[in-house]
Amino acid sequence: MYQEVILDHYKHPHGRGLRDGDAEVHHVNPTCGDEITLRVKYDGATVADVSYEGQGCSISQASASVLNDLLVGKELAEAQKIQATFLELMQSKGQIEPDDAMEEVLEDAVAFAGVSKYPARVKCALLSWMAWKDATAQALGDGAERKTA
Amino acid sequence: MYQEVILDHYKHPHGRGLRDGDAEVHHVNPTCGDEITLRVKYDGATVADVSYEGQGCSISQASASVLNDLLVGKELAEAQKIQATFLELMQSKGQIEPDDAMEEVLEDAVAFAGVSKYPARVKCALLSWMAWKDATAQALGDGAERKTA
Amino acid sequence: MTQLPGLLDTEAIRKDFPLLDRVIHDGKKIVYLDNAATSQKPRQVLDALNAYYEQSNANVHRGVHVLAEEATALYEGARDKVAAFINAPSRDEVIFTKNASESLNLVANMLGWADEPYRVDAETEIVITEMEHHSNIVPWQLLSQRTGAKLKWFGITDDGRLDLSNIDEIITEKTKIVSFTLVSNIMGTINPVDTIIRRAQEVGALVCIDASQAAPHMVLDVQALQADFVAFTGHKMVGPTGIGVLWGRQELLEDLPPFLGGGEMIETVSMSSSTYAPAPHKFEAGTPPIAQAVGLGAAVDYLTAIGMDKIAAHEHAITEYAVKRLSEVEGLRIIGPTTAEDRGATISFTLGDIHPHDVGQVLDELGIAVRVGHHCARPVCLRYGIPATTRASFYLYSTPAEVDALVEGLEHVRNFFG
Amino acid sequence: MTQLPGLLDTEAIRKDFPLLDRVIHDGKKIVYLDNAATSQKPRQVLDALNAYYEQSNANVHRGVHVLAEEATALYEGARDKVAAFINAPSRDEVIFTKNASESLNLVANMLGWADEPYRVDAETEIVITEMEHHSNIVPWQLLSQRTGAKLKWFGITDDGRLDLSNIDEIITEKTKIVSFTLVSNIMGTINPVDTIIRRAQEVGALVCIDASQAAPHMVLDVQALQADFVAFTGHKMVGPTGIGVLWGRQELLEDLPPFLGGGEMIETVSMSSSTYAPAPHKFEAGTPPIAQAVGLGAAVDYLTAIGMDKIAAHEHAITEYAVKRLSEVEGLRIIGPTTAEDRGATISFTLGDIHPHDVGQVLDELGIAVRVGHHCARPVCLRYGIPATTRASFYLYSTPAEVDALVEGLEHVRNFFG
Ligand SMILES: Cc1ncc(COP(=O)(O)O)c(C=O)c1O
Ligand SMILES: Cc1ncc(COP(=O)(O)O)c(C=O)c1O
Repeated sequence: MYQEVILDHYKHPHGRGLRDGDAEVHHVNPTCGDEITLRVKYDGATVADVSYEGQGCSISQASASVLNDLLVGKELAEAQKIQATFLELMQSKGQIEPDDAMEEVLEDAVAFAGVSKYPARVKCALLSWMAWKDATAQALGDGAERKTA
Repeated sequence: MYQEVILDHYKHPHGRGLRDGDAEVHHVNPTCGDEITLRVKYDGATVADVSYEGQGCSISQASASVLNDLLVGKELAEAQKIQATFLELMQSKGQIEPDDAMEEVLEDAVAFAGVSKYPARVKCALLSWMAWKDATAQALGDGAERKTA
Repeated sequence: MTQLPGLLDTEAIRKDFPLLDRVIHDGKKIVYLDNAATSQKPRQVLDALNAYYEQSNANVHRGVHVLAEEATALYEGARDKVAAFINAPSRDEVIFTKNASESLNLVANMLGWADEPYRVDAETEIVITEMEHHSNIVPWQLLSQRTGAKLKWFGITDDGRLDLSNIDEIITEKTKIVSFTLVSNIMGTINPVDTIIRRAQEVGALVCIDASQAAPHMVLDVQALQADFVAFTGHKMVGPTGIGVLWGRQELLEDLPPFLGGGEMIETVSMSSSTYAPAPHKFEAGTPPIAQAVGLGAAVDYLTAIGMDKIAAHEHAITEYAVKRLSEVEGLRIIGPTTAEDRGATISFTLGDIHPHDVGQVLDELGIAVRVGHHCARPVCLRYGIPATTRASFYLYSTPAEVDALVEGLEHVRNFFG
Repeated sequence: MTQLPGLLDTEAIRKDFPLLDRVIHDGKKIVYLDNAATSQKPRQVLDALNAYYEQSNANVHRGVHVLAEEATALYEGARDKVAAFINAPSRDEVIFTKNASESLNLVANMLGWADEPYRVDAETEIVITEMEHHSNIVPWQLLSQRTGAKLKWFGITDDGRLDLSNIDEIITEKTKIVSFTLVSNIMGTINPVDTIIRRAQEVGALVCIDASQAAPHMVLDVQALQADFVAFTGHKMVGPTGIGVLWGRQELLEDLPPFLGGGEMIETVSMSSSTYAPAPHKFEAGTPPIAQAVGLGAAVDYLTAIGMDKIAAHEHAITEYAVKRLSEVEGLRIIGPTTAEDRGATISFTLGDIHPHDVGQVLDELGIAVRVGHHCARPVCLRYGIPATTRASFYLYSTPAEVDALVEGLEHVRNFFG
């Protein structure tokens, strides 16, 4: 499961650190103690920034870094599509072999396909993504869905 | 376990029926519903009578009949010895093969040796004997032990 | 050999059950008619247990090593199987316990510690029936003693049915919970769930169904039943000992407080306070009966492959035959329904004046295993003024020849003590 | 191969445990170092389970047929074995539960519903420690919430020992019960029972010992311990899942009220009231984990044949070696006692900044099974300000070569994430 890409993001996280934002959330995975504090900044419907601080395993750290790469600069609708696709992949229990279409959407994040085979680690990979969804709902109000999975 | 002797006592119980006594007890085996009402009459230290009424299985009924045979007319000390010997036999889990000495004490009651192999039935065989012990303690006061096993 | 319509291929089925080849008392092959007490286990269930222990044994949840992942998948997979078996709307509604008794105590305790609107207290009433197994009586007596709630019950008619004539007085606006058995473990009676549930819903009472004698023998569909809780036990349905099930409606399980506290049932713990995991884990404290759940999953697979409707039909045919044959035995009186209508394959009876202990013992000497006593349903014996009954209970592997053996055995008993 | 004084003949012992031959991840033989979570099972225990199900399976007690007699003798025979294993004064003091968690909840609930002088209520105090498994925390938190009793606890020192410096303020005249673990499941610490018991006896408090991590690994003598209750669990001591034990002093078990109600635990039942059987049956509602008790009996036979003192010596040698080797790993910090004195063969550690999940996962890929997380002892992690630990735990079949494999694996982990 430790793809080179994942290790790279873990060792050299992108966009780490807390910067100015419209909303901040703090998410915890109680079973393993992984934590993340995440802020989103919107410029209209564009994801202007996603900044974060956290502690946890390589999977949760790398996943936050990948998220930053993928979502910053995207339109909200596009970002939500990426989030949904990542969620789908992670919940696939190793059953989805990412195809070209998925790779186009997820880029580096397809490296997490292997993680989906490990139920205990799926939550780690999703931590920052759930935090982003939640923060977005707070920043933009009820227009974006609020529910976290 | 159904020795001819046991069946005989069951079909033709000796001394059954309630007669005049010094003390009366009512014992129940809650797990199977066997019941006995038993009275003892003493003439000094001599067991003058043991009378009883009850309902229950052949083992509990035959055992009361055998008790009546064995104990009526005996001196208390002798009767207690018989009771103790019967108790020992019944708690032997089929490990005691009654010898001549035991047969001399227990007479017909050695037929119950086979019952001791069946834990669920030992209580049936002992019901009247425990009742007798209890009634005797009541009739004679603390001189005879009170504890029932 | 007697052929009845609806019988299963018992010759094939019996090959799966090693114990049915057991020989006792110098060469007598066992005739096992004590299925209401516990069932025998097929090779498939034993294989599942052995495979679990030999290849995948580990503690479940929270582990990242292969064995822990496998054990968790097997354990949670068993939950999926049980959920499908009872047609549960969600797998999260299936709680594993150690037996049906724990399941029923769990319901009683959840309601005792609940907040409104569920809370059972001195102002409220609990309803059970005179036909219950002690495991569906004592928990409610304890709850009633400890909360002051009033315990009420339905009586039984002369022919072994629930007497619902006064249902509106028994189930009232004060009733918080109605708990009753779907099938009587002593008389085999199948109870009219609909009538009771309709009245309970009218007054807003919760309904708990003891399906211990139903789950092994018929299609059990918790959605069709419309109850709030359904309890049953693994060992009676070709599963291992040490595992029971409580199904409960999700909203209730979310709202109700936990019962046993410990590992696995928490979300987060500090010395001063804890929060709880969502159901079903909230109600599963400590290392669960992992191997036993896996075994129950295999049991459910086994029963499903044969088909619960086919098993029910088989048992109905056997019951019809047994009721007919038994009523030919002189002095035999069936305690409970005397026809095969609305009854399961559990038949209690008395035989003249002969005490059930003697009946059972002599049958045993012939190799026939029946149960004697009050069958943990003493109020039924009290109701009929008898100390005990002899009970023969059949299952998917029972044959008409075994009914014949029982009837012959009873004739022998009559002669022996006659 | 490394030879240490006091080692058992692990080559012979390992042949008894089928799972230890398990091969994972393309040909890596498993190195099972998750024994504090659960132990593997020897062939002898699996054989006992199979023999029970294939030859003697029946419901226990009250039956007059051969199978019921056999099953009862096997089940009650297991009680005799467990009683002998812990040197209980009487077999009737041994209660079978489903796991240690149920045993601990049983104690908490007995005391909550008890009459004086045992009753825990708003005027009284409960004492535990910061080192407990959640299963010895949450039941007492629940009891405290439900009765108003105050919950107090002993803290932990920097080197993983109980801080008893303020024992006289923690255990006071108000204390009704002191419940603590004999061996920590996260740090391996062996606690000073005598000191705590002496103080508890001074103030007349009852003492409950959680021996879940002790019973598998050392001689456990309940008379020598002088506690009032001792709880442990079968699956950690080469027994099956689904079975636990509570030992309690006879007078207490006689005086204290029942917890779960149902079949088997009664003396007589009528609709309006019931009386209870004497202990241990009073506390065993419903069909017990029969096969699992039989399996635990076989486990106890297995351990006894090897000798608990020999097992303790073996584990001590392994621990000494492991502590030494682990401290050679750069960046590794042991959480808990850093020598082999007064500690068991369970060693928790952190490795630099590498998250335990990553440590565990990479070890798993090498075939090494350790546990990572808070090990159901989250207050210990909070105490040391860490989210989780990696825990390696050894048992009678563990070898120095497995310690070496772990150390090599950790070097690999360091390089991998370095
Ligand atoms: C110290 C300690 N206490 C209690 C328990 C709970 O045991 P079980 O999960 O079998 O109930 C455990 C193990 O999980 C333990 O290590
Ligand atoms: C109707 C009924 N309810 C409850 C039980 C209790 O089941 P268990 O003994 O497995 O807890 C039984 C069986 O013993 C039963 O027949």
